[in-house]
Amino acid sequence: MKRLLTTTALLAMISATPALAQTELRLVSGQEKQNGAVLKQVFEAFNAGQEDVSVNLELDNQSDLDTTQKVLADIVAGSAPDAVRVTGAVLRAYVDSGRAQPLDECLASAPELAAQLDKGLVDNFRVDGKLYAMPWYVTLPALFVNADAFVAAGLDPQNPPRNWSELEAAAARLSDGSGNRFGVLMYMPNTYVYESQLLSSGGEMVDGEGRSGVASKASVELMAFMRGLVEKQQMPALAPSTFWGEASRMFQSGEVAMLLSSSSAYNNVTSNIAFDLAVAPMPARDGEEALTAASGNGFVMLATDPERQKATCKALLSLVAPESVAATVKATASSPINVTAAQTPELLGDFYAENPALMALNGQENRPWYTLPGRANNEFQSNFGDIQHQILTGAVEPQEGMSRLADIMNELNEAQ
Amino acid sequence: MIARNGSARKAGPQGMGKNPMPVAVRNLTKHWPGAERPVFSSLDIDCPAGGITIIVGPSGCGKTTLLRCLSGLETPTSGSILFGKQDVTQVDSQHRGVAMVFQNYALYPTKTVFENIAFPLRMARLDPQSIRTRVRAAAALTRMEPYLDRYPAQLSGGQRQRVGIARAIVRGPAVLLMDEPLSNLDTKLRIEMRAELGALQRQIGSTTVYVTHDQTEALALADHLIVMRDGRIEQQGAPEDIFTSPANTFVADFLGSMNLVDVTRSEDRVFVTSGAVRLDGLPKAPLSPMFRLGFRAEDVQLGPVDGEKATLPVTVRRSELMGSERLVHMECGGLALRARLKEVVRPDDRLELHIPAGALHYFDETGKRVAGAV
Amino acid sequence: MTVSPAAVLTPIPAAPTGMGPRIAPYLLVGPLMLLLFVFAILPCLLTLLLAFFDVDILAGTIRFVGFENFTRAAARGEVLNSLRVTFTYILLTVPPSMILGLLIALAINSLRRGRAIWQAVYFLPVAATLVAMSIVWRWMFVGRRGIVDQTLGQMTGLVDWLNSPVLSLPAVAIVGNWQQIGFVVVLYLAALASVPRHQIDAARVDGAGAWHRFWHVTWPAIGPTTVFVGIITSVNALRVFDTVSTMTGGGPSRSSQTLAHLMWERGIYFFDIGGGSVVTLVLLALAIAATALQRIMTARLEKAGTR
Amino acid sequence: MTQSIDTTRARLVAGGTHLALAAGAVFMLLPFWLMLRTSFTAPDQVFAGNILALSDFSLENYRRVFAEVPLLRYYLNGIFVVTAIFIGQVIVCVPAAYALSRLRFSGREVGLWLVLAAMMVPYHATAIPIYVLLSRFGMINTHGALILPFIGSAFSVFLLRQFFLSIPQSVFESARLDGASSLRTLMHIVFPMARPAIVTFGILSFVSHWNDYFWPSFVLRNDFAATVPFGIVKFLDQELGADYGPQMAAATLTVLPLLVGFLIAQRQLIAGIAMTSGQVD
Repeated sequence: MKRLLTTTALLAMISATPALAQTELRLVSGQEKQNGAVLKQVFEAFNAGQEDVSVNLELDNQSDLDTTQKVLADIVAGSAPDAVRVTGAVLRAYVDSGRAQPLDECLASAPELAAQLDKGLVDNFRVDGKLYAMPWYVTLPALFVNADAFVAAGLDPQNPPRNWSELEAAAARLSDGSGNRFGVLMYMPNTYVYESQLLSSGGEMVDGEGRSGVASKASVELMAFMRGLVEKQQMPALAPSTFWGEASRMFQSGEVAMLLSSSSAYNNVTSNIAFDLAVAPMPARDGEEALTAASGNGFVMLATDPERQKATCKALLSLVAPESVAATVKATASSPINVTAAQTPELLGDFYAENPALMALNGQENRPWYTLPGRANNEFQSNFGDIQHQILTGAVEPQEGMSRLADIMNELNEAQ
Repeated sequence: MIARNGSARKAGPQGMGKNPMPVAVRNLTKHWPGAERPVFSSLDIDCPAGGITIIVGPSGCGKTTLLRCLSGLETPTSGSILFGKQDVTQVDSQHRGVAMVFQNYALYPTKTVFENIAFPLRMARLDPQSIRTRVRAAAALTRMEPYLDRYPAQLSGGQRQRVGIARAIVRGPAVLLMDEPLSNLDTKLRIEMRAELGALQRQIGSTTVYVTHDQTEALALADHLIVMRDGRIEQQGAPEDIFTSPANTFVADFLGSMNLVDVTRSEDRVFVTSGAVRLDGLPKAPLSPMFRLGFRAEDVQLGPVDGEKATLPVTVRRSELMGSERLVHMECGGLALRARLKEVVRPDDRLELHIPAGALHYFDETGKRVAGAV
Repeated sequence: MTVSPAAVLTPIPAAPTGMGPRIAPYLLVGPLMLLLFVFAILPCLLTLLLAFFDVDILAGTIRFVGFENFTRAAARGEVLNSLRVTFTYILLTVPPSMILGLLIALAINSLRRGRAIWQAVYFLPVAATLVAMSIVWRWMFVGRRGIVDQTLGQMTGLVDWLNSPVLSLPAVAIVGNWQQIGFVVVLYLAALASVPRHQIDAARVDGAGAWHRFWHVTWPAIGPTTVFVGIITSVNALRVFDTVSTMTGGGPSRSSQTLAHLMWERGIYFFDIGGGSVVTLVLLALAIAATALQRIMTARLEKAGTR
Repeated sequence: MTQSIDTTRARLVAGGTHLALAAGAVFMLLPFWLMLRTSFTAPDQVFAGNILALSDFSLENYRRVFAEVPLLRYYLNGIFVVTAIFIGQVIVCVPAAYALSRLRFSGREVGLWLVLAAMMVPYHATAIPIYVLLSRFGMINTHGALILPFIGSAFSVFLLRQFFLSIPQSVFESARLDGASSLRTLMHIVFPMARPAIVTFGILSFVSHWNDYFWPSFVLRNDFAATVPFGIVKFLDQELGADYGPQMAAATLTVLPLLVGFLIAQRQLIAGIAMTSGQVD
């Protein structure tokens, strides 16, 4: 008995020893091109600012999905990272599997900081009321406008369209009608823009009972509106697979005059164009208030050991510190999580004063981007992309296509 | 050729420093798994020590497989192989003391002639000095000394086979195996190399087993001749004996293409079976009602013949000049016959052929030689 | 004074051999088999096994579901679609690569000058980085502005390839051909170089026309290469993924989704490991069938080779 | 008279052949021209004007590649990885191919099937299990992860086997009768003879692993062991579209060493594929 006690004491001492030394955390993030530099800057500052935790940031320039794959393999191999950066597209997968560790306590441990955060934006990272990802930034839809093309078409770039009729009218003047120049591109192969439009038309992704709302009247009319633009050669119908490369290319090369995308595309677009750019909030259906889907970018904590969780929490909190948020917003044109940062002149105040358009973007009413639970979201998004493309190219009628999508959505939801 | 080489002539007693041993095969059978028939079965062969044993037969008769069993490259299904008194059936080929010359030379393309010849010595971990001495000796015997630095691709076919032979003899093999070594060479070279090979073998004195499908090569080189067909031995013995008294029509035809005539005896007269042509003479002919008469083209005479003889009436069909004599194709009762004649004959000439009694061979209906008919 | 050469050649005993000839082959193939087992066979078996399970890697749960993955896959119909696409892709790449490759090789072989240059030109794509080249090609196929639409499209009316359910697979196949033709050309050039010159000359003397010379002399001589090329190109076609992924992502609406891509989409993109394993199973069955076919086709050639 | 007609005809035929080959060459080379053209065009001009013509020469893309990508490290990693794979393949595949084609032993047929089947397996199918395995041995993000899975190359074995089958069996039998064990036959006969085939699969192996992106991107976490195609993907963004200029510059820098190498080694490659064993009949 005595021996057992001694042994336990020894063990306790040994296991306590590492806590005295520095805890090294492994954090993983993809999309290096989009936000790697600022992330590195944030954690370098964190590492320099204290001694007991050191963040080892692994960046790669792959899609979040590829990064998730690696994390999955790491989990199988028993070497999961302490935290991984995710977008809304994969957050549910982590949450529903029970891997994502809640961060409410973590946030509560820094009440001063927590008080500075934009409650609405932070809600983007909650599932069933619990915070499952440390918010880093949120992007909202933005209408990118080729100001030169506007001027050439006799339009005012400072007065971009605010609703569908204005959008269509502008698109008609910006298109050459022969399929070489298009007025607008207002969809994505995933539901991000679609959902924003749907919400702004009074529609819902799911109703109160969890049934799909994509076959609703509002949804079908939205699809019919977009298909009309395609038929009139005012909008190109891009295949889902080539969409991402093509959409930017067409806008950058002047083939599309208006691009409805995410504000995070801002820096990429501005660095590769030879014309003047204007930015505006998302146009909504006539007579409706714009309500957009928000794409959140945050860190899921995977660490399970309490000590490591504590260290991870400490590191993740540094993401929402005013200085970090200021740097992030400048690098990604996203919405500021930290209200204090937005109001402090030397952080973001002056920046917004110089870029009022970005400020306007951040003011859009928003809701978290709907994702299917568990592992189903990617399959749903992929089906959405295919069906949307079929509708736009005229292969399928809007009503028929959206009904089929609703069936698929319900089935996937049930299977989870 | 080698006989003209001064140093070679002084080689002295055959197989100097060696003690050649006989090679024997007892009740040997090789049956590929899954094959319908065995390649050969129950073979018994005796190859004289220090001599050349030639196994001859048409392709597919099993002679090459037999040779490969001797080399150890194939394992026989049953039976045993004896080198001298030692049973080597289960001995690995490296330890049998055999060397082999291949039809396609099987030289190492990335090595020089010197290294090709030296290879067996290097494998035996001989010292460099001995290797040089031996390679030079083997090259001298095969007249390849000037080419030691060349690569096989830079040599003619004959030269390549000399390298193959040099490589085979360099280790002083107790048993030398040759698998159609001259088949890939053109006619003139083949005759030349044949002579050389015979002389060379006498000098080195290894017991040699030589496989060929060429009967002239077999007759020219063999100390001991084995004729094979379909996995069976048709006849074995001294080449002269086999040539003069072939055991059956196959051997008779295979070695020196014998004219064969089916003959029917009715009462006191004999006819060519196919054409009812009456034959005169036929000394010592068997008394059976049906038998076969055989004679070689070179034994045919037109002029008067002393002593007992057989006579055949024939019609000339064609005549080919072959230097001092002609190969005449003729017909007798619908049968095609050949004769080597000095006389000039023309197509459609009707002639009487005479064959001396000593040149007549008789076989029974199954093709077996009729005893005592000589 | 001179020692007779024959006298020098006394018998020498063979050196003891280190390794028994019975174990040697196993020692030689052992490392390969071990590596193949660890890095190819075992993972495959594992994947196959998973076709009968519902695996949630994130949650760390695994549940035996019997044939449920199969019935679901059948209900979705995507495997059948991908089979059709894969076979179409094989048809669109194997015969064209082989025929064009042979024609180009014959053309280059018939020249006296400039052979090295043409050889290099046609081999270039083989050495190119496919990731980068797929991007370039995607760009060439881009609707309206791309080179293909501006040239070929103007002439034939076939435009916007990557966006078309009919033309997206041919577009991928064109890149597949572009990438591998150079390799086929080089293989055929090598084979043509070893066709016995005297046989062709003999045929020429016999008055055989170009076609007959090719059919009766050249074609039989390059037979083994044709089998080899057929295998390589078929293997490439069965495995095609990179170009599909970069150029069309299998779309639009799965019209260019090969089995390899479907396997990736199901197993990795949709986190449906069991469903992905079902596709892998189909793909492996195809691979084994192809292997059997090739063994039968080459059995004769090899029998000739072992003797 | 007929002679000169024949010569004229031959010249016409040769001219026509060159013309046809040139037409095909346009198809083969066009993507390379686009790559080069884009890499030398200023980023904001990439989509402007006629994409066939080089409108606006600029080294900006290369400057960015050199600034943002540790190219030297990538090149060294690439050379190291490719060389290690090649050496490993020679050590493992040559003996195995020799045994599988020229030695008789029970299980040979099974071995052959394994090789052929492994050759047909799409390697995306096996990626995750291999990843987990490598991870268990702590090899993720190491050079070993890029090398080990490719040493047992079924394709190399297949190629080498074809080569060995073209060499007469008698050469190997001869070696055996000359007293060489299987191992010494391998060292003294097989390796020297297989050199042309080794060069061939070496080049193919070099090309495919030098250019491979999928596997390195799967098992690497950072630049530590990264190979050259990483430079291309640094400028690729899934959602924002690619930065074509620097991407094409990186692609050019990836392909360039290979092209130069190919032009130098061309003759050897063709000779190797011809599988000439020097054994003339």
